[in-house]
Amino acid sequence: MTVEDLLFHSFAVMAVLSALFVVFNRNPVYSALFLALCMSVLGAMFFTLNAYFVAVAQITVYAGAVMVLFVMVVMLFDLKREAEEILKFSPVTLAKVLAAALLCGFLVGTGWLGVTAVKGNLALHLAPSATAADLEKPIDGKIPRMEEKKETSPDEAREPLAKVSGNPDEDLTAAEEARLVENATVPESRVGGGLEEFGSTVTLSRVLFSKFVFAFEAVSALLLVAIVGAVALARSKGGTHHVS
Amino acid sequence: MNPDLLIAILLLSPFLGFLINGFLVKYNNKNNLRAGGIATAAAGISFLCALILTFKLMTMGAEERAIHVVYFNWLSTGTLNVNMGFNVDPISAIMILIITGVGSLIHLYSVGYMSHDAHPAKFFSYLNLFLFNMLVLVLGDNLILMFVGWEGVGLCSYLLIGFWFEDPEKAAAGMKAFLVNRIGDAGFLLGLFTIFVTFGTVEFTELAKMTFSPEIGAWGPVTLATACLFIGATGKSAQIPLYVWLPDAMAGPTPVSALIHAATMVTAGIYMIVRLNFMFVAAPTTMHIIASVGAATALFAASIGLLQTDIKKILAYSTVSQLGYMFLGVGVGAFGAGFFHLMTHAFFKALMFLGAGSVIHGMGGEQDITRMGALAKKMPITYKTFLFGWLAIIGTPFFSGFFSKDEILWRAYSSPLGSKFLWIVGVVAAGMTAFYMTRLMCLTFWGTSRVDKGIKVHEAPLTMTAPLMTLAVLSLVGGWVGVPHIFHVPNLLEGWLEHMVHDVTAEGSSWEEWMTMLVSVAVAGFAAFFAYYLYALNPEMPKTWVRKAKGLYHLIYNKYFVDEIYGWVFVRPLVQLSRGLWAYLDVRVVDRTTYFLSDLVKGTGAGLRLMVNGNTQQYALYIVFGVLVSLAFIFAR
Amino acid sequence: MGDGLLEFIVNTVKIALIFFAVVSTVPLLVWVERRGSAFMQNRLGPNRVGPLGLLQLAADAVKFIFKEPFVPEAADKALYFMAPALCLLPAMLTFAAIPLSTPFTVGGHTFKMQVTDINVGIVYIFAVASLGVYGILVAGWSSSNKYSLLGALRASSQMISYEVAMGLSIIGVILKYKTFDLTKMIGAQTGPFNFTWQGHNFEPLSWLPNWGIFFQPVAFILFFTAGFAETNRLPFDLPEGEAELVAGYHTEYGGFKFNMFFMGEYGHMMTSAALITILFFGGYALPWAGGGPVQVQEFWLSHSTWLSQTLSLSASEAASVLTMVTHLACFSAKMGFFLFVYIWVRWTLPRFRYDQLMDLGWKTMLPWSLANLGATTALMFFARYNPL
Amino acid sequence: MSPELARVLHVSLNHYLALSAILFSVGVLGVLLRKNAIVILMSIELMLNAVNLDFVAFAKYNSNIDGQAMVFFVMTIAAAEAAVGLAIAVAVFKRFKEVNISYFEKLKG
Repeated sequence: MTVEDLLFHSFAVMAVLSALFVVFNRNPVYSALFLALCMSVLGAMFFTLNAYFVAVAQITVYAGAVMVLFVMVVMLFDLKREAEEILKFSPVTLAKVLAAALLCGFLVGTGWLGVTAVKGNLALHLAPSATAADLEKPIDGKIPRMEEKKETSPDEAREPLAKVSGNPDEDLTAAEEARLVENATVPESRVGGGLEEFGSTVTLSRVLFSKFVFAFEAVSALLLVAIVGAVALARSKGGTHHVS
Repeated sequence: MNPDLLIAILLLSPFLGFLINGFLVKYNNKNNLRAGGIATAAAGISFLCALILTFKLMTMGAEERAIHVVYFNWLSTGTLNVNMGFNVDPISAIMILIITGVGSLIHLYSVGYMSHDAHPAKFFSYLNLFLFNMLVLVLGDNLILMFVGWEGVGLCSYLLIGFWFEDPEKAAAGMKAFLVNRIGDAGFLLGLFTIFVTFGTVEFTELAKMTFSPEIGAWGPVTLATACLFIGATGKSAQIPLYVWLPDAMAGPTPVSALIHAATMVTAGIYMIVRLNFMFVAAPTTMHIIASVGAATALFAASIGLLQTDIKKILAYSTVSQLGYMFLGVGVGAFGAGFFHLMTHAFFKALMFLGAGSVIHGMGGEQDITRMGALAKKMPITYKTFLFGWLAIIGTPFFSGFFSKDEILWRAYSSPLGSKFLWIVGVVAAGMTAFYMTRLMCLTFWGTSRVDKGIKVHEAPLTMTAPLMTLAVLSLVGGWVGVPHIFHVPNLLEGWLEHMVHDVTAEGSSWEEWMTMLVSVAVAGFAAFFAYYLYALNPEMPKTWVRKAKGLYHLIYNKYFVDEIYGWVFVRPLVQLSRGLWAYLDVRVVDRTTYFLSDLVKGTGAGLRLMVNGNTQQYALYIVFGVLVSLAFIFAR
Repeated sequence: MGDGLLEFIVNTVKIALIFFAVVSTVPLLVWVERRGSAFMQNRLGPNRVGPLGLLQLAADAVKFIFKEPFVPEAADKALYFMAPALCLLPAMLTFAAIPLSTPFTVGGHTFKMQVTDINVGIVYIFAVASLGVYGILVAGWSSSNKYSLLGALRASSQMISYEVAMGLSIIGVILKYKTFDLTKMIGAQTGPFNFTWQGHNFEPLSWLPNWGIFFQPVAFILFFTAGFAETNRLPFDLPEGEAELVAGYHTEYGGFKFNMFFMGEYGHMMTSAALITILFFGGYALPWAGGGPVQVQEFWLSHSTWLSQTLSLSASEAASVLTMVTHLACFSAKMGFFLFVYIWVRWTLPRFRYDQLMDLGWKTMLPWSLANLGATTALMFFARYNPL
Repeated sequence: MSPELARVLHVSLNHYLALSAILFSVGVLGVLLRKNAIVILMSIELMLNAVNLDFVAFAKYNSNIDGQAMVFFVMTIAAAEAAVGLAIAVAVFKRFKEVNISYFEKLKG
């Protein structure tokens, strides 16, 4: 139980709670505010994931702009507390709740098993979770593949690649090179903790303006279109201030 | 100028003319001079290109006389690989000269002829389209492309025959032509398939490279292919049994009859056979069939022609019989001769059609020769030019028709594929030709005038007479390129074609050739004089004869009731059968099945419609269900 | 773990310090504002309580605390109480990222004069500042008073509009320094005025400090102006334009809650002043100090024996401490100046009309910032690549 | 604490995935249950955020920066979607003085 874990769990609890409030609070204003809170918490979580710029962008764009928009709209409409129950009992409601619950279960399940099912995924062995504390422990076969993964010391971790082809070291470095070339990450990023340079704005922007430059442009065009569309939709005949 | 550009212009200028007149149809209909000018210019341009190309060919050595251009790969599926390629060689060179040359003359003529018509632009656009398709037909370097042109000219002929479609008869005539042609085209396609399956290619040059050993027996692949192709030819070139459409095709405007149904399109069959001569010589059976069909058609059509009274009908039947001659020629392995006759016939028959056209024009639409007579004074130019045509077709020595016809007859007599019998048939047909042509002359230009008082006969304008004169000259000198050897002057045409066509060498001494020539000339001369005696000197005699032999007269006058027979044997049963199918099979089985299916679909839709009730959140729920199912699938694996 | 614990404690202390620093600067500023305004308007201002009326601040504080905390009947209680905190929080958080001075070392431990050294500092500040809108919106809405709501909407829309221009103007500066890190920015502004063109370094006016304002004058003007709008101060204090809306979004607030809004506003003011200092005026770096902090460190190394003896520190540690103090003083001086400018402007310029405000924001400042951005990009491009 | 608990609590990629899964499902629930169009939009934003979390987590644990790049695109799309969605909501509000999702049934063809 390290500081990171503590942070994660507290953040997680906050995020989930605020999300639940968003959905189950009958007052739209509260929903919006809680959503802003949830987003900010996620932004903080991004900081712990070394995604500094993304985190900041998350807070600026979502919490700072989008949600403000929501809040303003809600306040302008002056939407009061909704009269009808959110969870009034009916078969349809039941079906909806069940569906959502099932979805959650499935997603979590696929999350736990699916990740480990990914073949040749170096990340599993690089994950900082493989600390000595866990390595001593005996394994109960709860989630076998996870356990395997946890057992492997960094050297064994190379095995999957080694299996693929001959000499582990060379191949690993080769794969390394390949990954670095296409991901513009720096070698330290391999070693669990030392992600200082990784996720820095430079690397991010490099990839954003080289590999994804077309997507970038396309999205900007989309944004423009959305703005024009929004204005066209929202304004009423007699100018923007006249309410028909 | 490099050849591929030339050929492109040659092909595309008529097409462009078609587009212009086609898109500006409303605008150009008001002014037939504009429309005609555009069309004629287009034709003229491509004629110039044709001339240049021919000169290019002449400058080349005799062996490699061919310009082959490939623009792009048109379609390639599996082993079939068709290029958009065009091939100018001696054969197609002559063809394009005829097509564009005679074509542009006829365009010029039409400017005058259609002056009173309401839709000149439509007419000229069709005419240009026809030129384009015909050029594609003759220039295409493979069978597929040729077939495209083949269909294209069929379409244009349909459109032009039914040009005055307000008159149901004419529309029907167009349809008849189209349908009859379809039968032939089916044969053509079968032949095409056979060739492709057998030799794996449809390129003429590829096929020419192969060596064909003459096939004995009926059902060798080559025989089959050539036979099928010949069926196509009978359709397009109006041979027995598919000739019936051509006489009706005279419903179209006269220039059309001249261009399409005398000079160019109907000769497509001959052209195709000449083009593939190397293959046809390898199939003796087919050659026999062709020769006999040709001879039979020549005789049969000529005999019908004897008693027709519609000037265009007479010319139509004469065309059929002349085409029969050509087939007789190629049938006995005299491809050169057949092709030669094609050329000369193009000249004089076009001339005569145009002359007839100007007569009709002058007579204000009158076509019955029994209502004419003594027009020589009224329209001198037409008369003089028509005279040239007459002399040429009856085979007056040193006129174009004389050389080509006698070449064919001599080959029919002498070639190993031919026989005395075929020759006799040919001679008799020649005699008949002479007879009915002279009859036409007598009743139209000579004798006493039987013209109604109301009709104001006038000579045609210059735009119409100029082409007449040009063609008159051509039908005189046109034959001098193929003078037989016995005159000891070089036979230019033979030399021009020698590397392209492989004639079956005729054996026979020169006195035999003199003899045949004299015989045919004598027969023709006698027949002509007889006709002149009957119809010019004492016109009462034919009537008495008709009274004597009524049955025969009616039989021939009604064209041996061929159309009626076809109607009874093929058309009616077909109509009955299809009516029965409609009444029982279609209504009872097909319709019910489809109704059932549609009801099924409707019912399901009505059921599912309840799901789509506009409640967006329910839609979202469906999405979630979908996701769940797919996740479950992943999970289960 | 020992280190971890120490770090934890140190950070806590830092946070507390910064908070109290800001909070306790506010009364001082208030005093300056009142005295300054009086001075400008040629009157005396508060001068009874204590010397120069300084104790007036304490009196105000007491008054604020002991006022009766009333709540409007129709108000949404929870949000009504949350709003002031929401308003104060971002101000504090932004201030947490500002490097006040060079780090110093005591007992082998190095302490940064900054709560957290975020390597995207400037962007972080913007992000957090953009959260300031919530406080105002919530305050305006929760107190269920139409003037409050109108004020809140005005405030938020105004802040959003000016954030755009502000951010764009900053981008030019970021391009110049090629970093988001405020400390690095300050480092880039040390030494005399110089620039690199086509690989050659030029130093035309060696007596000028190497400050951002000389490279980005337009950006400075834009940022400075936008700063007023961001802090809702005159001439852009439309949200609390007492003429039309009683007091804007905090009409219904009294006592300490109002005070918190007040602090929030001043906190914003201090942050923007600090930012101006850092971005355009070399931050804590002493001007004309040659190589900047390093130079100062060397100077103190030779002049810090007295301190090292009194506190029994190693020479280098003492030097670092003194360096820190020097730079802190320098920073405070610069920042103080800009705070004064804020007050000065408030008592000098009249208030805008709302449409004028929006026009200024969207039709004047946005285009100018865009133009500035384009020009900067072009200049930097040609500074590096020779098109010829 | 017991070693199992320690291991389960020890943060790894899976934890992030689980968290984002939960958030996502909550968003779905909101979309399914709420009648207020604006709140539904909020729920959609929530789902998008869950996805963002996934992206960033993957980016870190695969040490592949592309994930973070993706987040930007998601954000942009989310912003555009919010703008248009709210505009529609405004239009609906002007018409019905309420933004109940059931009014969208009127769009049914």
